[in-house]
Amino acid sequence: MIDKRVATPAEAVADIFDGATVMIGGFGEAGSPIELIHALIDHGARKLTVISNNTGSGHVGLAALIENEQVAKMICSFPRTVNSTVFPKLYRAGSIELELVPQGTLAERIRAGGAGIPAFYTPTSVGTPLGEGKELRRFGEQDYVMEHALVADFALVKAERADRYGNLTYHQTARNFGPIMCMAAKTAIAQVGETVELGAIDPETVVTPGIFVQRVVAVAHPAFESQLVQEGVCYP
Amino acid sequence: MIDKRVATPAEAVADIFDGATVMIGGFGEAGSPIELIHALIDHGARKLTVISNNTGSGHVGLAALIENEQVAKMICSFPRTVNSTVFPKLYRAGSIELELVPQGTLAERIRAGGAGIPAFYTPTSVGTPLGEGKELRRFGEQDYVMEHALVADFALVKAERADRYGNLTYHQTARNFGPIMCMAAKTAIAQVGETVELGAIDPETVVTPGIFVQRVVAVAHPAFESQLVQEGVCYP
Amino acid sequence: MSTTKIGWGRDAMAQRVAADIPNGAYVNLGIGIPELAAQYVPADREVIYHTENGLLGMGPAPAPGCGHPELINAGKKQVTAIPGAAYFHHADSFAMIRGGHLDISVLGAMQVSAAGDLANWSTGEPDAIPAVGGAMDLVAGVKTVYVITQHTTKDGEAKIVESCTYPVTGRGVVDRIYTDLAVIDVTADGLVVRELAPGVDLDYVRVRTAAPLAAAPELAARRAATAEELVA
Amino acid sequence: MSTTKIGWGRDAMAQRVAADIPNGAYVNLGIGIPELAAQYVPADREVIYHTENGLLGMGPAPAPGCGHPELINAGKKQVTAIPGAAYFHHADSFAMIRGGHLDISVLGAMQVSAAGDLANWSTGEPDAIPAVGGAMDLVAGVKTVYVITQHTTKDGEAKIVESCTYPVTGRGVVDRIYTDLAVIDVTADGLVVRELAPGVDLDYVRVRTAAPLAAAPELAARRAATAEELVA
Repeated sequence: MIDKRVATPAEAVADIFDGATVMIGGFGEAGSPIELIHALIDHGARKLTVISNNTGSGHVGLAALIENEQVAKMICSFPRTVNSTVFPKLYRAGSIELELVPQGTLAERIRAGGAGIPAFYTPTSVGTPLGEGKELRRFGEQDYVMEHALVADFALVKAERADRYGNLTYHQTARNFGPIMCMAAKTAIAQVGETVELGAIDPETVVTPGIFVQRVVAVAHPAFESQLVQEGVCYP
Repeated sequence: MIDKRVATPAEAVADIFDGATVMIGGFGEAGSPIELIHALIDHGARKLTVISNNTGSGHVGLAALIENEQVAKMICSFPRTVNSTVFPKLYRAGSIELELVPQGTLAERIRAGGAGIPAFYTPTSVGTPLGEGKELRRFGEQDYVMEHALVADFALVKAERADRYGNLTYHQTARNFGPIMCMAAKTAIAQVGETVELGAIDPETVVTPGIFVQRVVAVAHPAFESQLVQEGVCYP
Repeated sequence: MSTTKIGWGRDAMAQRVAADIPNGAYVNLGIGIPELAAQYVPADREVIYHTENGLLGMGPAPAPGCGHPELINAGKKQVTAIPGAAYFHHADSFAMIRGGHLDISVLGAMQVSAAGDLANWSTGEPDAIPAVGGAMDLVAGVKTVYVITQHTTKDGEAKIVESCTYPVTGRGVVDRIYTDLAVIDVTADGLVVRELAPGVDLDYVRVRTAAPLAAAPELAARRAATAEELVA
Repeated sequence: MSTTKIGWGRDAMAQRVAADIPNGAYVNLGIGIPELAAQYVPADREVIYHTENGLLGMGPAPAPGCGHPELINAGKKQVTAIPGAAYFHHADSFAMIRGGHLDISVLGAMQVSAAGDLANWSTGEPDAIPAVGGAMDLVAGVKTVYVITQHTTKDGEAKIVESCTYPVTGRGVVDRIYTDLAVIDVTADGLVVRELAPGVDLDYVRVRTAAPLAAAPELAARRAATAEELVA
């Protein structure tokens, strides 16, 4: 019997180790797996490299993980957002490393990691500071830079629905980085609004096939970052 | 108003020109756009480079297009199949060129073409005759070959359902190369079982977003290659 | 914003760029003035908006209280999805951008150079938190890149320059610049003024521009037509 | 097939490989004998079958008249989809393969070398129509590669060789070989016989093998256990 469901977020993240690379889904608050992140804060693993598009807002979710000094390095495209104060402060203090990656390059590097492609060429960032130091190569009449795949030990993502095989569907623009991060991580952990019986998800509409998912945990009423920030919540 | 629907397969393929590169969907008969291929035979464009996983069977569809001497070059992974006699004969006679590509590399090259990635590295074919002459490069502890993107002037694919924006869904394993070929072609033409109103396709379940599709033509009762072969049909 | 200001206001600038978005176009609108363009596209044109966080067929903001925090645009504001929309993941979304499938990207700018270089992501100051988002992908991949920007900074410094002093987003990527004073094409022969805002003449623009500006032959004729078309 | 033949038959070979497929494995079975393995996986194990033409959760052949020409496997035969299945396109399907997400690939062989090189796609003869399909991707990407093959050709020539004479599919890719005579591991120290078919001894296998074969220490013990487990 295959059953990827685990009982709690705490159990789902229990083996994340110090120094692990962790991909965290979400674009702003959409798709941010807050309950898994809070479980990781409770768990306490440190010196993490986190790959996520943003750096969170307020003092909850990803921002709280950073504030709790569990993150040694961020790989992201946009570390500034409204109500984002935690990362800027630590970054200016020199206590967190930043690898800034154009958003499409970030997505493609993650997808490449999941697809067994070690490196590829892209026109993005050619001639800019973010292209400096990268191998430049001409194909046809255009220059491209070489970019390397990104892989991770763990991925934490938020999805809508899962079955025990780990098949996932997502909700609207909360899909964003979820499917490719599941592909690129050794252990992909999805928090989902509900788990359903095998066969309840039409095989034509599965977005992430279960082969890319190792653990599923139901969080029936997930919190939203903006609401927590508005309420002034600080985690833990 | 955006309306990508055209009335007939003939109209859909009318501007395919001599010497064009044409991607044709399908894995065996599943997803093979027979009616579009037959329209291309009627149309008569020649010296085509065709990118398709197989070379068809019997004397209908892709095999008939080849038999009609419209194809100068095939790029495919598996030119032999049951009831496949047309391609082998022409190939042995030296009257058609073949570029043999491992199936996963073929798929990835097409996807790269659609995604603006000019080249990438893959472990597939390293140390084999199909890797010979290709640029070899080591990443980590493994060797990889560099592969180039494939793009096309046209793609002919078979899908299940479309709306006037060109959003597509597919049927079971007929999906195969359809979505990536639509991405990689300047003009992607889909024959579909039915066209539906905008909004009738749940935006969560769209497989090929309309931006990748230029023309849609309804073929309510498409023929199946195996059935035509069994009936001894020769096209035209 | 200010009624006494010379030249086009924010809405008129958005309206001007909207006039150049044809029927059937797939368009990505950046945060700020670019976003305003959607509401000014003539009603007889059907345009499909892409937001890089995974939606094609983005509609306007929802009615108050009707939005959802998981249906947002790239600026993280709540939006709606039109009938015929599609959701997809980030790699597919940027395949649309990088693969040249989008017709038009409308972006803001800190500086644009005579060669069409764009700087819009970083001041390059040592204490700045660098943040690039999807800007570099958009300028590298989208077929046509339009920039909307005030012609000068708040301090009156030229934003259209010989060569960008800020870190660039891409080189030779801008096709057309819409400012509060003029519409300027980036051509192989340099910058060419195509239109002037009502009450603005070429010298006025030149003084506020740190790069050579040629005048399009049809400048006068266009200007008259534009003034008529645009509702002040 | 033949009851007088020495060694395992096709079904026993398939049964033997099936015994090595653990619960929860994601498995791709090649055309021919490999396909037979699915029916011999013990009932208390849940295994998910991948077919590279875009289906995870492939089930058995449909009842006569119940299949559909658009639900097929990589051998172009009609199949079914189990509850919990998923369809996907070819780039995603080979991302599963190349990205190392599949646990086991079971393939046929023309030749396997002492170093684990596999040749199974072309005779290399001048008039052959070369056809590779997904074989090179599978051996390059899947975590564990099992080969099932007759120990020798119909003419009695060794298929397990020092070095492949046919064009290879991949180098150093095979983990274990299941033949009608033996189960052989490919190790850093060369080929190691782990099990022998009933009534077959090591010398019998060595004579039919064109590469050095070591014997695993536990060979005798294993052989007894296997003979008991397997239904003849």
